[in-house]
Amino acid sequence: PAALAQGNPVPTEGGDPNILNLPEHSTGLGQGVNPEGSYGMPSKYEAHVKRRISPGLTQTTQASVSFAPLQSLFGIVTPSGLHFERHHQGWWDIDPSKHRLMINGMVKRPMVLTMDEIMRLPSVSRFHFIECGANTAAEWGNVAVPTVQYTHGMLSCSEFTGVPLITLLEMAGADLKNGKFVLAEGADGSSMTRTIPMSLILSGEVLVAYGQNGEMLRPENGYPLRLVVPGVQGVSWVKYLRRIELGDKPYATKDEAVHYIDLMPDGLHRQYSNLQEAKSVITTPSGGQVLLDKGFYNITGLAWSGFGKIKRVDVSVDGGRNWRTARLEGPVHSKALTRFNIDWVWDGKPAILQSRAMDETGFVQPTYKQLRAVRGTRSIYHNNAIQSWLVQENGEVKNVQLS
Amino acid sequence: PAALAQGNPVPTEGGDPNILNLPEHSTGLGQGVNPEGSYGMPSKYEAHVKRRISPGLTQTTQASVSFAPLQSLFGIVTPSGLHFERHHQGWWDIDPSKHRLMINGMVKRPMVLTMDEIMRLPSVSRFHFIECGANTAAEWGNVAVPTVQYTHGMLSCSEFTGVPLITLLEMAGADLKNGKFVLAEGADGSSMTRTIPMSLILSGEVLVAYGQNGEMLRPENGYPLRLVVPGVQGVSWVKYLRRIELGDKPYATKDEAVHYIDLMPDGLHRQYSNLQEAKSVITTPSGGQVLLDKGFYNITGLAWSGFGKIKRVDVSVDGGRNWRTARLEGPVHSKALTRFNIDWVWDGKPAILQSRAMDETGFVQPTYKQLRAVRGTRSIYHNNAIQSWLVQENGEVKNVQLS
Amino acid sequence: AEKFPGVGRTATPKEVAAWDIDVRPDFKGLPPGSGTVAKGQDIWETKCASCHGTFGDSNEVFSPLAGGITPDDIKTGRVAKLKDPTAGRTTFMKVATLSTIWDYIHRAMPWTQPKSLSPDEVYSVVAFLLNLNGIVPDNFTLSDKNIAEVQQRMPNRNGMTTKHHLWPGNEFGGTKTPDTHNVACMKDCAPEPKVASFLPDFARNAHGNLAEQNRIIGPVRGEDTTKPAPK
Amino acid sequence: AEKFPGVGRTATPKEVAAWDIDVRPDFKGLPPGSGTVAKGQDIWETKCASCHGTFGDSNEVFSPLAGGITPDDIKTGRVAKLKDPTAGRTTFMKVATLSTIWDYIHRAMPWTQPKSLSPDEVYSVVAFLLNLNGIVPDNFTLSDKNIAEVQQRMPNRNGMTTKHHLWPGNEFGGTKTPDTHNVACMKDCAPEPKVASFLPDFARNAHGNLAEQNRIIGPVRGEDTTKPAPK
Ligand code: HEC
Ligand code: HEC
Ligand SMILES: [Ca+2]
Ligand SMILES: [Ca+2]
Ligand SMILES: [Ca+2]
Ligand SMILES: [Ca+2]
Ligand SMILES: [Ca+2]
Ligand SMILES: [Ca+2]
Ligand SMILES: [Co+2]
Ligand SMILES: [Co+2]
Repeated sequence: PAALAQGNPVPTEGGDPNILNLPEHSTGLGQGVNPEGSYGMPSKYEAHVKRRISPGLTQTTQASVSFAPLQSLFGIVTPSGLHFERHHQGWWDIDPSKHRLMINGMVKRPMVLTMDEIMRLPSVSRFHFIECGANTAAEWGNVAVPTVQYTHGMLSCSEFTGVPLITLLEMAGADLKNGKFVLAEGADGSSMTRTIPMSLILSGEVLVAYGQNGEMLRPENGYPLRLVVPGVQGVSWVKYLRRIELGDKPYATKDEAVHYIDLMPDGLHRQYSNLQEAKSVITTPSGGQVLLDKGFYNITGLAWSGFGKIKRVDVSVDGGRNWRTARLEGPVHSKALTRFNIDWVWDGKPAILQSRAMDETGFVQPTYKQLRAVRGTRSIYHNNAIQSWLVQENGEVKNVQLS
Repeated sequence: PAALAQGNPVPTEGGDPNILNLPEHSTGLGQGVNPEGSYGMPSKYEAHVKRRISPGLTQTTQASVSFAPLQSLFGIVTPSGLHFERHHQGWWDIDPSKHRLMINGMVKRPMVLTMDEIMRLPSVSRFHFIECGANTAAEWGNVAVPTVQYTHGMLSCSEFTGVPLITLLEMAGADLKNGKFVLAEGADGSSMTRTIPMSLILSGEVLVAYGQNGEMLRPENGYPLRLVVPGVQGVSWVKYLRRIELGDKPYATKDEAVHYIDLMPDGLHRQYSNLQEAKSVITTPSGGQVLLDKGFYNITGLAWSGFGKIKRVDVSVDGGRNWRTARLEGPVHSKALTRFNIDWVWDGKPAILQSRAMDETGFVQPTYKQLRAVRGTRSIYHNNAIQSWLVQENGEVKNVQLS
Repeated sequence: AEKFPGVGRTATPKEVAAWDIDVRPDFKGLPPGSGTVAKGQDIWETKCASCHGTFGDSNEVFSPLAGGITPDDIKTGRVAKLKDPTAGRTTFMKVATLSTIWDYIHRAMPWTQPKSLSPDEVYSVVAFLLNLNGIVPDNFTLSDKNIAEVQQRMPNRNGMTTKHHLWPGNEFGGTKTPDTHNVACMKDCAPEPKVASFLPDFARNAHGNLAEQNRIIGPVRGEDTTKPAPK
Repeated sequence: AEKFPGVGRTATPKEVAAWDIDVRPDFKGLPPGSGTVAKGQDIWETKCASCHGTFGDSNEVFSPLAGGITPDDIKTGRVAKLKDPTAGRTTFMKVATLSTIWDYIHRAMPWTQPKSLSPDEVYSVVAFLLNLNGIVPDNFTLSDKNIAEVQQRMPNRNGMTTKHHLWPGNEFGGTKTPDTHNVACMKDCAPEPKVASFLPDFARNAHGNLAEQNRIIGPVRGEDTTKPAPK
């Protein structure tokens, strides 16, 4: 659009000064390898790519959230320095040599393990998404926030390394016949507790993890130990994990009896609603961005499902009337973010962009209309509706909902 | 071994004080979400996990290398802050809005693109390893360095996002019939140049990449643009990429005519030796580490091949007499690091640990004896021999070579 | 033979006692003890009211704990106000299980000094909160002996359902099918789209300048929300 | 129709000239010009010798550029000393293509001021280096006209082979099979292993304290190399 200059004008002096006048980095000696003890950081030109707090969302910073800048990320890995944060009683940098894990409850032999010991056990490394159950919560009723960082940014994906929880339960002689529920408990002030589904433990999917993207978990994400519960909302991925208890009944902890319960139109709350259903969002172009010009664009975004692998993602540029199937970056991992890309030539006219995920169960991401027809607009959690971005004639992209 | 105290002693006071006396993080309020503009960092307890310079290896820091701490990494992703560095004329933090890419040579229409334009094109995201051709060079003749950081640390693996180079060549109307070689050129002081194999360009594997592990490339790794040449030694992954030229003859650039050539016993040098053959290394336990105790350990390591996917990794604990097949973490990506794990109970006696990779072509990683029989000990590059770690009775692990 | 020799040891009873503090809906894990509404009020005023308000109704540090409950709710075990789309939702309007409140206050409150309350103090302050919400009388003493009876008066005790698709496994006998059944239609699927909701112009800059929330290069920029939208 | 409308533009001739500086082995890309050994020596002493030594033999900033070449090498085009396992390897012992030297000095040297030399200066300093290595006489003038002849005197011009397995594609007609043919034997594969090489005790701390190069937790620790190995 006229509003913005072209990024690559035809040069007036017979050439782009950025080419004709060699930059100092082509005519000088650069910096040396980083000195011992340094840890590499992003370019100074990337200062805009940061986690952000949504103004007015929470009253404290310790029971709060910072959102990942999805609009600026590539691929499926979330850099750990940009991983979304969600704390219920603040975060800590815990001395790992003093951290302990206890296994108790319906086990033959209650146990205590050090980090040294946990890290000696057979480990696995897997890519999984983590999404807060309250991701996209602000949008249940109406458009409330402008960008994908605020609409969908309680979402990240990492390679996690750890020990399958089932290994530890078996070590302790767990009564897997009568033990039907596991309590996971953190070591932070809230000593966060959640009831963990046994089926995911038995399948070997639930991990007691210490590694994230090749290094240890970050303090904000539970260093030195957290539970990884693939497909399940983030609150179950207990951070600073200190205890695992096997029991025969569910625990109804605060964050599964007062929060992370979904209010239905009839006034009933759904309890133990754990899984994140298939969902997707276009990250570029997305709300709050401006297209620089008419012409070709690569529409790109993320899809994920707590029920397994993403099978297909379709994209519409006309508000859901017509759809084309996007390219998925493979191999597609189960319960991990999946990047999709699709070609698009923007003609300068208004366009409404949508993406629609389908997972390996055949489930298709719903429209707002379909979702609200069952769940109303007050259930806070598990909003997986199709997102609409309106590209306006002036190039600006708006977060919109359709009737 | 007696040398080290047990990590988890039976408590004398009827309980571990780290359990009985609740730590302050269980009885206080933690820190708030990170303020706007911060970028998350590892725990302060992870200060030992750093890139390092090998003493005496290079005479300057700008034509030098820092090694990734493989002994402390998990999974396959190398955190970008720990990615190995290799510079020939120092590194720069280049203003991306002024960076340009030129395509010229045997093309109908020489072109200039801005970063904005490159980032509008259809992109792909793929996991690939990058290994310096000189990785493990110090060990061709004899054991020279103590740890896997120094023996194998010019190795990293990231998710790269970018545009297939073939897309750009086609845009420029490349003469793909007569154009047989591509020159890639950087914008740094050395304006690093390398001849890029056309077959990998035609296969769509070579990428003009801007993304690494979800964010932009790090300045040390070529921000804002570098070539990704999967399977090929790192020097071809030209950083600060400014130009692509299509030609009908190879270029014999300094780093393919004076260095990155392999001296054979007969005094001939192999030129244009680009691919990294199948290789693997055990990262834990590895040289310079000490086992804390007898008993169970998870032997873990990395395998990779420039020829495609890793098919299998075998591990020996008796210096290559007997082998067992390790577990591979899947899905296995082509030309990416592949993590392997295998169980081991250490009985306290000396043991020699080895790993042996096999790739999808059926090629099996060679012993030092086999490799030296063909290449001698002076070829510097492409040392992919099987690594031996001697676990001594005192628990210390030594880098050794066998006769 | 052990499967993982050398790894892990048996926890001692003292250790388990120190950490196994959870209290389940059937009150498994509840330590013996008791506390009165009056004592609870004292504790509340010293240790809780600064954040939650004298009547548990403050919205300053966290959403209100008390209010919104009618005597009829206590009878039916369903909080009627939860059907009112305009009503706020307090903690006691939602919670079905008293154990949850006891357990959480014991492990996590006061926020800045979690785990500092004795069991009797927790009984007291829970009694106070029950009283604030009209569930127990002013002179009530809550104890491990009568807590199960009080549970029978929890206003939203019948307000939970597990009839849904979102628990992996059969433990709660949820539903086998999802709530929604969209189909992957590809052509002429929907009528001409109409925008029904968007942010008003005055909120343009409410989340800060979006130009500074996007990379300085790339296929797009962030909107300069310090200025009106370009024509 | 364009495939990617709006993306990219045609490069101007001026732009291509500014960046297309590479010189190929067949001297495609070589700008016209010339330079004498004498002028090269002046440049060398002012701009190069501080790092590479007066005779190109310094090892202080980088490995030696000159030396190790015999008149016979210049005849045969193979540097004999490359067969000597005890000999060091200078740049001119290895390089087969003179274009490489011209191109590299032009684009990258002097190290702190790359691209500051004019073509004539590069011709001069290359002439000087050729003279240092006994390839051209003291009174030689190197130019775009005679450089191909000088190439015929490069001491290691026949010293390269592409008969190997490590170039993807057929452009160089490499070999189809790898150098080594290990087999994945599983049982009783090798004789009792004997350690043939390891670091001597005195080098224990040569790479710093390894205890500080490993995590403070985990299945292992780093060796405390400030102390002798434990018994
Ligand atoms: C310094 C502030 C502060 C003090 C003092 C405090 N609280 Fe809280 N309280 C909070 C915050 C913040 C939360 C929400 C925590 C979260 O997000 O998980 C909370 C949550 C709660 C909840 C759960 C409510 C819900 O709906 O999740 C209860 C019950 C509670 N507090 C009771 C108490 C009691 C009893 C005391 C005193 C003994 C107390 N609080 C003292 C700040 C405080
Ligand atoms: C400030 C130090 C410095 C100065 C001055 C300098 N060089 Fe260099 N030179 C180096 C370094 C360091 C390298 C190796 C760069 C690398 O690793 O890629 C090098 C590499 C070279 C090489 C390639 C050698 C090889 O084997 O790779 C040549 C040829 C060369 N220099 C010539 C020159 C000439 C001619 C000049 C002066 C016009 C010059 N140098 C000035 C430091 C210097
Ligand atoms: Ca959450
Ligand atoms: Ca390299
Ligand atoms: Ca032990
Ligand atoms: Ca318990
Ligand atoms: Ca353009
Ligand atoms: Ca050229
Ligand atoms: Co919450
Ligand atoms: Co080099």
